[in-house]
Amino acid sequence: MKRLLGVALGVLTAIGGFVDIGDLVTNAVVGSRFGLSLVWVVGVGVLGICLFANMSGRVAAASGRATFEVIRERLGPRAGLANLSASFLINLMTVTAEIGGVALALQLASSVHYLLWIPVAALAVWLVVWRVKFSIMENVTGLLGLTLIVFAVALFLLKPDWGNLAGQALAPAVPAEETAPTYWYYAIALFGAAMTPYEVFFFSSGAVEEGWSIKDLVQSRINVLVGFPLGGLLSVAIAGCAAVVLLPAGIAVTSLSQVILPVAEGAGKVGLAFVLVGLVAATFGAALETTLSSGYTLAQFFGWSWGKFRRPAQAARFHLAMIICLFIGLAVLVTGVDPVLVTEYSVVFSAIALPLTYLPILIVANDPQYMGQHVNGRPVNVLAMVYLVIILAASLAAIPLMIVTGAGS
Amino acid sequence: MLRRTALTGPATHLPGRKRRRPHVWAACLTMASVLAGCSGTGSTISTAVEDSSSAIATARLALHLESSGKLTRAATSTALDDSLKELETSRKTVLELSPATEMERQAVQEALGVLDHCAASLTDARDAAASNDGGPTLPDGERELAAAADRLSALGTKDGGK
Amino acid sequence: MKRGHALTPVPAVPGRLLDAQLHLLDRQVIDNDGVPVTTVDDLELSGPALETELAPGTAAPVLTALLTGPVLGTRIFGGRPPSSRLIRIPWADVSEVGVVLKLGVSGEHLDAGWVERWIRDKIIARIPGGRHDPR
Amino acid sequence: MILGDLLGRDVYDDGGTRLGRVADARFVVDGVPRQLLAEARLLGLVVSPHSASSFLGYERTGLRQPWPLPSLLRWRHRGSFLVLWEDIVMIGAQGVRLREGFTAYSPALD
Repeated sequence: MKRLLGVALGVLTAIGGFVDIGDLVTNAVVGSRFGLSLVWVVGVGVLGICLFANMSGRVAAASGRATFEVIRERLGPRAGLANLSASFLINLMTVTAEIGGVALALQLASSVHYLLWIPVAALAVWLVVWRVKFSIMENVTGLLGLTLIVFAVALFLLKPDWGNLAGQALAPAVPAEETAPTYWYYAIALFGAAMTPYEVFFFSSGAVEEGWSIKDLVQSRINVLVGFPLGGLLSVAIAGCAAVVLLPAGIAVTSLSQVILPVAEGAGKVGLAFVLVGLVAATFGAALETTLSSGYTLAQFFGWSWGKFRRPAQAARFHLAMIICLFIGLAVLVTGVDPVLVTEYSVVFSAIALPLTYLPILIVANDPQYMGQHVNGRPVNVLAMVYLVIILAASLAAIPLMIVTGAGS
Repeated sequence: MLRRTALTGPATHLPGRKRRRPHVWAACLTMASVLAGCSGTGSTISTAVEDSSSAIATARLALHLESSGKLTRAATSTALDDSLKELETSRKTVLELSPATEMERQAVQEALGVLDHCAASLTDARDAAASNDGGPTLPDGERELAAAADRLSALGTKDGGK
Repeated sequence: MKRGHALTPVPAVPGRLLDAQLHLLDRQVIDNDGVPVTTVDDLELSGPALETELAPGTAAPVLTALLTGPVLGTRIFGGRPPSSRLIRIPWADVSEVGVVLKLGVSGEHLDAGWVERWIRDKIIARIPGGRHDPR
Repeated sequence: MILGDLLGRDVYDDGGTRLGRVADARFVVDGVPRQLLAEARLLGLVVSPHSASSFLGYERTGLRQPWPLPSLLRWRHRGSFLVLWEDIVMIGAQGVRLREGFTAYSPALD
C-alpha cells in the first residue's frame, strides 16, 4: 500500500512538474495562432524527453554519476566547457523567465505590479533551495502544479467542436494567416519547450540527491513513462483552450494574462482560482529546478561538492553559484524586460543546445564501465539515434528560422 | 487622455519592425526588407494594426468575462494593462516611422488616429473596470472597445487592399 | 602499422591498464567520506627530462599527482601555468580508480579544497542556516 | 612534466617521418606498492595518425553501440597504434621521436 502511494505520488509529481513557463507560454501562443496543428510536436517532444530522462536516470542510478559529470568526462574539457557555457546561459535565461512567471502569476492574483513581486519570488526560491528538503520541495510544487489540470477541465466545459479540433490535430496544416517558416519556427520552440535540457540535468541530479539505486529504477520509469505523457496532455489542453477561445477572437498570445482567459470563460472564478494556484506552483517549481540545475551543471563540471542533501556549508561553491544566478536573474528582470519574451527566446535556444546534452548521455548509457549490465537495449538505441537526428535538425534549423521569421512574428 | 505626443526627436527608421522584438532583429529585418525592395511602412502599419486588434480583442474578452462574473478584478485589470502596453508598443512603432511619400504620410496619420482612438477606449475600459461608482460602466467600456475594434478592422481591410 | 587490425597485441603486463584520457582525466575525485573534491584536470609525471636522448633501459616515468586548479584553463585555452601554481593531489593518496577516483584521505586538508573552504568559512557558513542539515 | 603537454604532440620515427600525434598515454599500475595503490608506470603512448582527440575511447574498446557512432569514431582513429616507453628516444619541443625499429602495437584495451 505504501509502495503504491509512493508510485502515485511520483507520477502526480511528474505530471505537475512537467509544465513550466516555457510550456505554458509556447503552447498558448501556438494554440492562439496555429490551433492544434502543432500538437504532433508536443507528442514528439514528450516521447523524446521520456526516452532521455529515463536514460539519464538509469545512468545516475547505475553509476551514481549525474549528467554533467558524464558530459565533462566524455567530451573532454574543451567541448565540455563550450557545452557548459551554452547550457548554463540557457539555464540562466530559464531561471529568469520562471521567476518572472511567478511574479506575473502573482500579479494576476493580486493586481500588484509584477516588478514588485520579483524580489519576493527570488527570495522565496532561494529560501527553499537553502532550507527545504529535496523530496518535500519536489512533492509540494508538483502536487500544487497538478491544479493546472483545470485547463483540461475548462476545455471540456467550453464544449468545443471536437471533430474540428481532432481534424486540426490529425491533419496538420499551416493556417492561412501564417507562413510555413513561422510554423516550423514554432514547431522548434514547442520541441525545445518539451525537451528543455534542464529537465535532464535536474532529473539525473535529483536521482543522485535521492540516492537512487537500480532497485528504484522501476519507480523512476513509471514516473517518467506515465507522468510525462500526462504532463504533455496538459500542455495540449493549454493549446486547446487557446485554440478554442483566443484563435477565433483574433487574439495572439503575448502575455500571461491572455493565457488564463479561456479558463475563466470555461470554468469561471473557481477555474481561475485553480489556474492561478497552478501557475504559481508550476513556475515556482520550475524556478527551483532551474536554479538548482545551474548549480548542478557548474558543480558537476568543475567537480565541486554539490547537492541539497548536504548542509549548505558542505557544498559552499554550489550554493554560492545559485545565489549569484538568482541575483543575475533578478538584475535582468528589474530592467523591465518582458518575462514572456525571455521565455519565448529561452525555449528556442534550448532547442539549439539539445544535441550537446543528449549525445553524451546516449554514449555513456551504452558503456558497461558505467552501466554494468544495465546498458541500453537495441530498441532504445535505435530510437535514441532517430531522436538525435531530429534534435540535430531542429538545432541547425533554429537560428536561420529565427532570422527569417523575425523570431516568429 | 492618452494623446500625449511622445518622442519629439527624429524617430529611428525601423522598416519591417513587427511585434515585440528586441532591436537586434531590427538590423536583420532592415536588411531583409532592403533585399525584398519594400519600404516597410505598409508592413509596419499592418503589423501594428494586427497587434492592436489582438490587444483590443483581449480587452473585450476580459471585460465580457468580468461583466458575466467569470473574472476577478485583479485578473481583469492585469489583462487590460497588458493590452494597453501592447497597444502602446504598436503605436510607437508607427510613430517611429519616417514616411517618404505623401501617400505614406497619410497612411501613417490615419493609422495613428485610429490607434489613438483605441488607446483612449482602452483607457476608458480600464477605468470602467476599476471604478465602482460614477465613472464609466462596464457596458460603456465594452461599447467603446467594440467601436475601436470596428475602426481597426476597417483600417486593416483598407491597409490590406493597398 | 598500416592496418589497425593487423597490429600485434601488447605483451601482457601484470598490473591494471589505465589510459589517461579514458580512465583518469576529467573524472570526479571524491575523498574517503564520499565528498567530491575536484575533477582530474591534468596529471603530473615524474619525468622524463625533455630534449634529452633517453638511453635504452631508462626507467619509465610514473604518475606523481593529479592536478587541478588553473591547469584546467591552460588545458582548454593553451599555455601552461608555472609549476608553483599547480594544485596537486599526490597519487599516493588515490585509493581506487573506477568511474570516480577515490582518495584514501579526507578532502578537508587538501590544497585542492582551499577555494571551497574559503567560500564556506567567509560566506556560506555565515548566512543563517548555512550549517543546517536538510535531512 | 604535465600530461597535457604530452598529449597532442607530433610523433616522428627515427628518420623524421611524421606518424601522427599523441592521443593518449597508457599507464600500468604495477610499480612499487604503496599504502593504497601501487605506482602507475607509463607503459606507452597511443599515437593516432588522423586526430589527436581521444574521442570517447571507442577506438580502444570493443563497444559497438549505439550504431553508427562507434564505427564513425573508429574510422576517425583508424591506424592508431601503441608504442611502448622503451621505443621512445626523446620527448622535446619538436615532438616525440621513436627508436629505430620500434614496434607498433594494437591500441586495443580488451
